[in-house]
Formats: sequence, C-alpha cells, structure tokens
Amino acid sequence: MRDLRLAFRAGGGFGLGLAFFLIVTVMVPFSVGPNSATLATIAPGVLWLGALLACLLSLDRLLALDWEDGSLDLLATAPLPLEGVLSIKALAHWLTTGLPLVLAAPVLGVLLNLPAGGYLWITLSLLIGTPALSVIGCFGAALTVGLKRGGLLMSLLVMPLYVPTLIFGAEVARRGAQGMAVETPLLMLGGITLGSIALLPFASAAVLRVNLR
Amino acid sequence: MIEVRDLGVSRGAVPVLEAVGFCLAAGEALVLRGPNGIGKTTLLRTLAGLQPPLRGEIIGDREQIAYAAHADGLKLTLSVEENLWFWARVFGSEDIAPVLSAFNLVGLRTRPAGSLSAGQKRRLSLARLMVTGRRIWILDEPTVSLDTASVQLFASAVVAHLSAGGAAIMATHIDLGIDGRLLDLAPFKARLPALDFDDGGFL
Amino acid sequence: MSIWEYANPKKFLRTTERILPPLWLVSGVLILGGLIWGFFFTPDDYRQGSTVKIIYLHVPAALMAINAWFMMLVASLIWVIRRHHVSALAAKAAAPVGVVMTLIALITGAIWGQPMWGTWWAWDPRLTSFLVLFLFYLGYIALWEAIDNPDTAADLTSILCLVGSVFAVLSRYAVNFWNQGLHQGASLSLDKQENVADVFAYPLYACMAGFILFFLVLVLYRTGTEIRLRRMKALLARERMSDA
Amino acid sequence: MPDLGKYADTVLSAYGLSALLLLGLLVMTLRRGAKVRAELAAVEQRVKSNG
Repeated sequence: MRDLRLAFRAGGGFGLGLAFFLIVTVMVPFSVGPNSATLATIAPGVLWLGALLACLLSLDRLLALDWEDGSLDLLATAPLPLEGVLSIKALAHWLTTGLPLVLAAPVLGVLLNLPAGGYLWITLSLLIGTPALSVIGCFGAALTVGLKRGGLLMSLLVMPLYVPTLIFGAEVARRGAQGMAVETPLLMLGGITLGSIALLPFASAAVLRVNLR
Repeated sequence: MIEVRDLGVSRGAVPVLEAVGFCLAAGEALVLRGPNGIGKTTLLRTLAGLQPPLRGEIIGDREQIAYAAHADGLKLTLSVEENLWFWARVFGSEDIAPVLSAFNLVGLRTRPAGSLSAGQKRRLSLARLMVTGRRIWILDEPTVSLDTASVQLFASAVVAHLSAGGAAIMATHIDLGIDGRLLDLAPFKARLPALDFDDGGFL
Repeated sequence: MSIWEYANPKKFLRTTERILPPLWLVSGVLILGGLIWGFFFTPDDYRQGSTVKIIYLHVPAALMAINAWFMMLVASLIWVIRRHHVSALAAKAAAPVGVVMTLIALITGAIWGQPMWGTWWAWDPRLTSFLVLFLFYLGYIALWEAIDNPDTAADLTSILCLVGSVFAVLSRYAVNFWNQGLHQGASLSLDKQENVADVFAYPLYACMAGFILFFLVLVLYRTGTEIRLRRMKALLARERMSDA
Repeated sequence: MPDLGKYADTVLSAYGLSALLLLGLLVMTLRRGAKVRAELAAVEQRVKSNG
C-alpha cells in the first residue's frame, strides 16, 4: 500500500524500468542489423530479455531504501508477518515495473517486426511470467540487503534463478509467434510463477530476518 | 510486564553482554546507561526480537513491544500524516489526531517528511510509538537532535504512557526527569570466553 | 559414538589429520592409475577414434560437478536443521572444488565436441545445464565472500543453496524442453544394456572412484582450513574484546 | 606413447587442461591450508602468552 504510493510519488523507479526496456529494444537493431526477417525471429527473445533486465535493474530499490531509513527494522517488529510484507513489496514491484513492461511489450514488438501472431503470446507470457521475476528478485534483494555493493552481487545471484522463467516465457512467445502449440511451456511458466509466489516469500523472510539481526 | 533472566547478547558473533537480568512492571521505566559500544543497542534489538539472544530468556509478551531505533524510519516523500497513518494501519489503530497534538505536529501534518528538520523528524518518529498502541516502548537514544522543548514534550509523552499502565526501556544519556530506574550495563560486560577449544566452539 | 561427534571442530581436525595422508595416497593412485590405464592401454573407439580417451576425465568430472552440489545441499540442510558449524564450513569448502569439476567437464566436453560434432559449443541441454550449474556455483561462492559475519554467511548461503537447488532442477527440465540436443545419453547405467564396452568401463570406474576420493580428500582438507580460519577469527575477536 | 592418430591435439589438450586445473586446485588448496595453519599458530602463540 505504502510502497505503491511511494513508487508512484518517487516517479523515478516507475519510469526508469520502462525507459530501460525501451532503450534495450531500440539498441538491438543497431547491433544485429535492420534485416526485418532476422529481427522478427529474435523479437520474442529480445523482448523477454529486455523485460528481465529492466526488472533486475529496479530490484535493488526494492528493499534498500527501507533498509537505509530503518523502516525494515520497524516492519520486522510490526504485527504483520514478514512473509506478507515481502509479498506486498514484490506485488508493488510488479505493479510498478512488471505490469508496465507487459503493456509496453506489444508496442516495442512493432519496432522489432514481431509477426502478427506473436503479439498476444508475448503479452500473455510476460503477464504470467513477470510476477515470478518480481518474487524471485525479492528473494535476491533480501539476500543482499545489508551489503555494500550488493547490486552487482544480486544480479549474479538472481540471474541463474531467472533461467527457467526466461526459457519457458521466451519459448511461449517464440512458439506463439511461429504459430506452434504453446500449451506445455505456458503451463510450466504458470507453474513456476504460482510456485514462486507461494513458497519464495518464506525463504525471503527467513533470509531477511538473518540479515536484520 | 517483561522479565529478563541471565540474558547474553552478541554483536557480529562476538558476545558483548552477559547475565543481564531485570524485571519491569507496568508503569515503570528502565534507563540503560553505559559507555559507547557496551551493547545498549544490541540489547535493545534483542529485546525487540530482532536478533536471537545468545543465552538466557526474555519473558513477556512480544506482541506488546514497540521499538524505535536510531534511524527514524520515515518515508521522506510522504507527508507527516501519511507516515503516521501507515503505521497506524499496520498496528490496527484508528486515530492519529491525539498523537499529532501530543507531539506538536498538527501544524506540520501536510508537510512531506523530507522537508522537516532533524528534530521534527525525530518527533514524528517518536509519535509513531504512540500510534502502535503497544504497552512496552523500547527506545534507542530517543532524544537525539531534539531541542529542550521537544525533550520536555517527549518526556511528558513517556510519563503519560507510564501512568496509563505502559512501560518503557530506553538507552539515553540525558536526564529526562522521568522517575525511572537506572541500569548501568558496565558490570554486565561479557567476560573473555575460555580458551579450551573443546566444547564444540572455535575458541 | 555417533557421527555428530565429528561436528566438533577439534575432533574433526584431529580425525582428519589422521586419516588424510592415506586417503591422499589412495585417491592419487586411483586417479593416476585410472588415467594411465585409460590413456595408454585402451583401444581406440571405432567411431570416435582416440578421442574416446577423454571420457576418463569428462565423465568423472561431470559426476563430481553434480555430486559436489548435492553434498553442499545436504551440508546446508544439516546446518539449517542442526546448526553444526563444521557442516556449513564443509559446504563452503566444497564449492570451489565443484566449480573446478564443472569447468573440467565443460572444457573437456568442448574439446571433445569439436571433432565429434564439428563445434566447440552447442546449446545442448546437458552443456547448458552445466553452464547454469557453473553460474550457481559462482553466485554461491560470491555470497560467502561478500559477508563478514560467518554465521550470517552460513545462514544465507545455505538458504541460497536450497532455493538454488530447486531452480537448478527446474532449469534442467526447462533446458531439456527447450532443445533436444546432440549429447549422447548417460555413459553408464545399471538397468539398460551397458553403453560402454568393458575395456573402456574398468579404467573409467577407477577414474570415477579416484575423483570421488580426491573430492572427499580436498573437501576434508579444505574444511580443516576453514575451521582454522574460523578459530583464528574467533581468537582475534577475543583479543579485540580484551583490548576494549 | 600410444598412437593417438589425427585426434592427438584434441586428446592431449583435454588431458593437459584438466591436469592444469586439477593441479591448480590442489596447489591452491594446500598453499592456503599451510598459510592459514601458520597464521593460526602465530595467533595462538600470541594469545597464550598474553593470557
């Protein structure tokens, strides 16, 4: 609740992830050439990778600000379970970073010459997959919250955890764009997201308690 | 209300205090004294449940403890009122008006916390304690950056809290004029652990 | 007499001090023996030529790359549940060994793949899984290095190891699904007809036993080093206490 | 020396690099072990003499 309002008021965090996503997508044709057939092939993967990086970029703000001003200590002694607090934080991160990325993806797909059948699937796969990115990222942020230069370490820790989500998510988008069956990867993606949402907050809270003491 | 028996606490895996014991009844205040680095903050954090004790036990209702740290824990982009409302909702309180007036914050209620002076922020962060509605206050250097008038304001808030059946444990160096017991932590400084390297530890 | 007695650092040091020298010897003999046997005294494969000799490094290294992580997972669980310091330190000690094993498996695989598949690297499920495993190892080690307080570090890394294991398994499935791959099936299996002829298998067993022992010896030795390091830290902290 | 045929480079480089890595790991482990052992002995000496 407060996190949402804060993220909107601070402004920066909200727009920054989106702007980063835009920049990455725009840079891709510069690096691989303007051939539309090539771009169409790689478009789903590029959009997924861009979204993932934009998510990662905004993660260090997730807990670091609360750590610095001491609110985390206070939240940990509040009558709310820390698992719930972290779930809400992950939700706030998703609403301010993940959701805008989902909405922006089809627009950026145009720039990358995404095939017509792909728009639905890229949006759907990001919609299902980005919550997992936020929840996993929240775990990474909780692991590294007290550390100096934790941001870089967090990327190193979180990236391998993102592998399955990225593979299944990009697979849905890629198969969708090529008109192939998407049920299996879609189910797996949904499973990862639901599993992460259900279980990871416990790990995040455990880790955060260790970091607070 | 809260009783501490044979408590040992550690900071960064090094024991700092041991055999701390006291008992606090409703309406009482306990003031911790001791030189810097003796472990006042560590003890308070342990009491608040933020870190596990090395040994000993803390008997009392954890759910009745409200903790105020060195840091103010304020969101600078939110207004004074919003900051208080956030914590009021977290702790299930209904009203923040009496708290605002008790800490003389009524005139500042719509100001963003970021525009307050250090002392005003401190007042706001102490006001947070009142909205928690909890009976045991744990205060770490509560009077830092407060001017004389604000210290008086704070002292009377504590007195009111005590006379309403609350209790307070605080680490502070100035005399608040509160009728509280003093606890000097220096005698509880942890002794050097023995060097026998045989009991499963590393020494 | 229970196994938990060895969770006492001093007892652990005293015991390993005694058993390590013969273990060093046996593991060295097994590895060198197996490799020499495999390198000098086995025939070439009719399809793969002499490159088949790489199997004596590739398969044991790959085996230990996975088992090292598995051992870290078990040690982490023991730390989380029973809080034996030696267990956490053993997990820490095993990680760099696991990294080197993963690296050997990847490098020998790439060198082998070049003549066989005509490419150094293919995004084959097995290769990819090992690469991901390598990243997990790096993250785990980096987290240990980043934290000063040893108990905090042990807690955080063990939870990372638990969560990482789940995601590593997920990655394995994801990668399998994502690309069916060039890699042949498992080299050794009990239930199926033997994939590898006996002439190749016996030296391979010797190498595998050697690698397992070598891993064990290295981990025990390194755990001893970590225990001494912890003791040194504790002594220095005690010294600072008496100064203060 | 067995005849490795046309794959001599491949096999030898695989063995060479692996040996290098294994030996490197071994040497680093032993050196660090010896160093820590010596440092601990020094600290222990000092602590004992200081009480």
